[in-house]
Amino acid sequence: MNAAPRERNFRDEELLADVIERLIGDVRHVAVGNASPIPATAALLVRERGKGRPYVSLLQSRKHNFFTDGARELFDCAGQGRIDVFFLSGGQIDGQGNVNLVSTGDYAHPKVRFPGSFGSAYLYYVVPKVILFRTEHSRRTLVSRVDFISAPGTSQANVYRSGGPIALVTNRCLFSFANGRFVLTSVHPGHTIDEVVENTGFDFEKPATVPQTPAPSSETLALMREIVAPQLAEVYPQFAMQVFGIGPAAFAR
Amino acid sequence: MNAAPRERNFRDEELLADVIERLIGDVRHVAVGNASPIPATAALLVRERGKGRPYVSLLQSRKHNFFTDGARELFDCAGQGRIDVFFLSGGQIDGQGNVNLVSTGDYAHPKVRFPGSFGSAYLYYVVPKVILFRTEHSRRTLVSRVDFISAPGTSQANVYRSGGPIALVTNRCLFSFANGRFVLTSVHPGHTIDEVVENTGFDFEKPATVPQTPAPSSETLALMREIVAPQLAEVYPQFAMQVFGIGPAAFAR
Amino acid sequence: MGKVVTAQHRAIVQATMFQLAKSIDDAIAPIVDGCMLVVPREVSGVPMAATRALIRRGVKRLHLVALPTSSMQADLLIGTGSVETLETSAVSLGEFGPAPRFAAAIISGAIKMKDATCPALHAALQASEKGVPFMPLRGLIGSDVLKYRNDWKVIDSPFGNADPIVLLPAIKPDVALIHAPMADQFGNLWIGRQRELATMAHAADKTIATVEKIHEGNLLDDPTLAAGTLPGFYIESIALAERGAWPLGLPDFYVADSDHLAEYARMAATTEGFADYLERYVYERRAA
Amino acid sequence: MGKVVTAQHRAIVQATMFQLAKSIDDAIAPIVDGCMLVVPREVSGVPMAATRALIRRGVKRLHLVALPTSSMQADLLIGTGSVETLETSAVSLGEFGPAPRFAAAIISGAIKMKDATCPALHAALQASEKGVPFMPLRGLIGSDVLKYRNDWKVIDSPFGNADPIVLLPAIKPDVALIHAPMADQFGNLWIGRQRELATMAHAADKTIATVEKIHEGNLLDDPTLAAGTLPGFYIESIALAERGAWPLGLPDFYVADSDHLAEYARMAATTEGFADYLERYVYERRAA
Repeated sequence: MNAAPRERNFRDEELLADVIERLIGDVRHVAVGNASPIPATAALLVRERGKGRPYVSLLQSRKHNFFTDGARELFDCAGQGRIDVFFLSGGQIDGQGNVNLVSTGDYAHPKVRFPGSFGSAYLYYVVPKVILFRTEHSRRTLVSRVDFISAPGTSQANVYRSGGPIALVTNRCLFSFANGRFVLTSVHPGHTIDEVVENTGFDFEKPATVPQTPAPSSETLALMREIVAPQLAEVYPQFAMQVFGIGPAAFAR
Repeated sequence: MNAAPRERNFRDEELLADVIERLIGDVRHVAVGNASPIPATAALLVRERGKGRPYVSLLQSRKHNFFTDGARELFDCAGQGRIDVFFLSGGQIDGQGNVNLVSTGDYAHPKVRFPGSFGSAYLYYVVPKVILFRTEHSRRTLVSRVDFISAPGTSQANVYRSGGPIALVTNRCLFSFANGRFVLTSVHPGHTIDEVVENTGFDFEKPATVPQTPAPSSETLALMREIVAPQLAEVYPQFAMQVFGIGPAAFAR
Repeated sequence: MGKVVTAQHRAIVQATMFQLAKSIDDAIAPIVDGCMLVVPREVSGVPMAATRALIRRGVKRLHLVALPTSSMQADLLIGTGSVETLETSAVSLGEFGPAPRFAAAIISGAIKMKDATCPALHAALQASEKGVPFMPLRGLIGSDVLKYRNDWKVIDSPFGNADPIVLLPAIKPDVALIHAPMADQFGNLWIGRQRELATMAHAADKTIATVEKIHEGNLLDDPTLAAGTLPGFYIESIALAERGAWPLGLPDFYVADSDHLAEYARMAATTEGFADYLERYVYERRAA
Repeated sequence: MGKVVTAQHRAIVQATMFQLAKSIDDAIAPIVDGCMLVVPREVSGVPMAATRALIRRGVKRLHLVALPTSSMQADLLIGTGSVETLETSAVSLGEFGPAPRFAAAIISGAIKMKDATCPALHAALQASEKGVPFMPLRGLIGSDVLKYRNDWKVIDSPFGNADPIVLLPAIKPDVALIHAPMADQFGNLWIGRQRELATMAHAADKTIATVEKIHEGNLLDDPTLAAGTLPGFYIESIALAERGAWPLGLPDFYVADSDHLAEYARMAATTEGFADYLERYVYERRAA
């Protein structure tokens, strides 16, 4: 990969997609949920580079969706071990990797209600690489302890679990997840370690030196903008327009 | 129904189909297995009279088969309570209504091996009206105790069971089944009670008077021969030819 | 007696077995107050016209099961006070934001919420499809979704060694309400890839459908169409409803009306705005 | 770097992702001695050409699962000594009589038989499809099918009151071998209504298919065809095999060769006749 130019010639979303692309690695099938345009960008980027590998299933797409057995097939497929990578966000995420997609406050009398757990209480257990992402990195979202565990970051040894979180990508940094804890892995250009500490509600491991997240290469940016972005417009029209300036016309491409 | 003519103007298969037609009654869905041309005749006859009701699913047919969810749908459908009538035969049938489709002698070292239990170990429990039929009425087939219970005639009170046998139709007579026992209900024209007793390996109830099975009416015979038989030719070509003289040409009808 | 029905006549009598409903209102009559109603997710053919008809009729106390999630349909039914219990994995307007009436009803305690997770709902419907009292499912253990569902049980798998697994009780809806591209006059319904609609129909006691159009001939006669067809013996009633999913889309046929959904999100954000929305788009039958 | 892949180029690189096998022999290479192989019932597309190729290759010690029954395919594999364990609900030649090699092998004890009942096999495959260790099933209690299956367990349903129910352990085949009307160059397979083929593919580690023809274009692009399509990510290899189900039929495409099946029934009735049959129709590749 070429060195990135020193001046900032990319948008935050492009940086995050580039980070996620590297996390995906060499796999066979990546599934992307409904409200995940940045992970979708990353997955399509991996597929471009892999000459068609991996399968990328964008769950709300028709063109990028290979499922023909109804809405249950994603979950069955994951249960079979055929989904290698999935993405989860959360109203709250805590330092143990627990995610909350339900509500804050007492469950019986909540303060804020989120949409609900979707498939997290299953997929988090059975997809080998679950990548957490949250573009709002704050003490409101990254908390010491979630108010409701939609899906736990780790499980007891005798609980069947073939998957779980491997990383958390935010607008400020990348954490990796191992042994039940987050480790600060890199800080994005324009952000600092102190800022990450200040805005994170949970404790995390901080190595002696924390590198800066590399900027996307010009080749990556070109691929993303010219090849991937038009493919996003079907499922994420607003995102494709705002980030890449791609209007509905590109859809037909 | 008109009285049958005194002279015998029908074949055994037509009599048996007529008997089975009455057993089917007014229902919503009748399913007919692979090797059951006489029950298929009866079911199609009921459908003709019912102006399209009930649904008749001939499992090996394309034209008379409404299932689109694969081979499991019949069983799922029966589990849902949507199959009202099914037919079973058996290498052996005993006086408790147990059927044996597996083997004679010791299971580990059998004397004769039959094809296997098919769906009997499930359907016998969940289809409200299972009609047993066996065109060979002998002490070899109707036995005191089957060597292998593919499916039991009755179950203990706490075993989930919404279905079971209601009758046994043979080439000699009709038995009804109630309270765990067969009752001789009618003897077919040309056969006698003594002959039934002599050729039956199990005990059964014998009312003081046992009527003769009524012969099929001329209207029934006409319907069977002119309307039903051509529909049978797709699935049971040999039967349609032998019993009704219907060749493959009628298939296109 | 010798007079027998001709083959031509046969086709006619078979056709009379199933009757298309005269109206959406007629079709939805079996959805009575207090019943358990299952509806599909937002990309599977949501019967929005039928939903508006239900609201106009004033349906009450529904136990609404959204398989496995819902968007505007659940929000509307909740906002109109039609729902007593909601069982689903999420309600959201997607890129148009949170589902405002859903969130408000949870905060105020106006509905009883049974939070689930998508595969659990699929499995619980499949239990009814298979006529079994429960289905096992991996995951869930350690989740608060399980903690608050005292109708879900954890057993030690008899095939494992200290291997806990969750058993989910079967969900057996009284009615499945769906919208599909087409039906034929025999009551067969073409659902294509949306096979959760088949599971819903198999699991439910009765299935009611609205469709975009009536297919001439029998859908089961063509092997290619038959592969995506739900056979008529699962179907209670069918009514024609062109653009019956509007303002949601019907995949492969028409896309969602984004402008209208944005308008809904804006209006439904307040009680007053929601009342205006109903007046304008539901009770006025403008879109029915 | 500014040089980017064109949209046209994209179509080409995607096409290279899946490679059709050069021959049936190549396609069936993953079916190794001792593996668990699942095959479909006689009306669902039985890969007979591939079965003959397996026999010519001398496959041994198969754990053959016939979902839920079999006819000539199981009989052939048993007669050639390729099967160690057979798990199915019935083997029969239908109107051509009993399956002679099957019956002989049971009587002589040459194979280990795991007698099942149709819905139990479907449910056990669905357990693997859903990634659960077992599936519950009604019926069975009091049947000798259950009595002789010590791998099946009876539990007291935690949702009932002294309500016994059978749990069936998941069947997870190494390979599913099927025959279908068509595939495309992306590895997608059109299976139509034979949805047990989908369950087999979902449950098995690898799926191998033979097909009548290669469809131009992508089967998933057409919503009507897509409804009957098994997506390529389940598929390990595909080989072209015209009339690949012969002498059995392929529903909606061609009927069974009754004369040949009658001949098989007659010849396979004796060991010598069966050997002659193999010589003439299997080893000679006359029909391969």
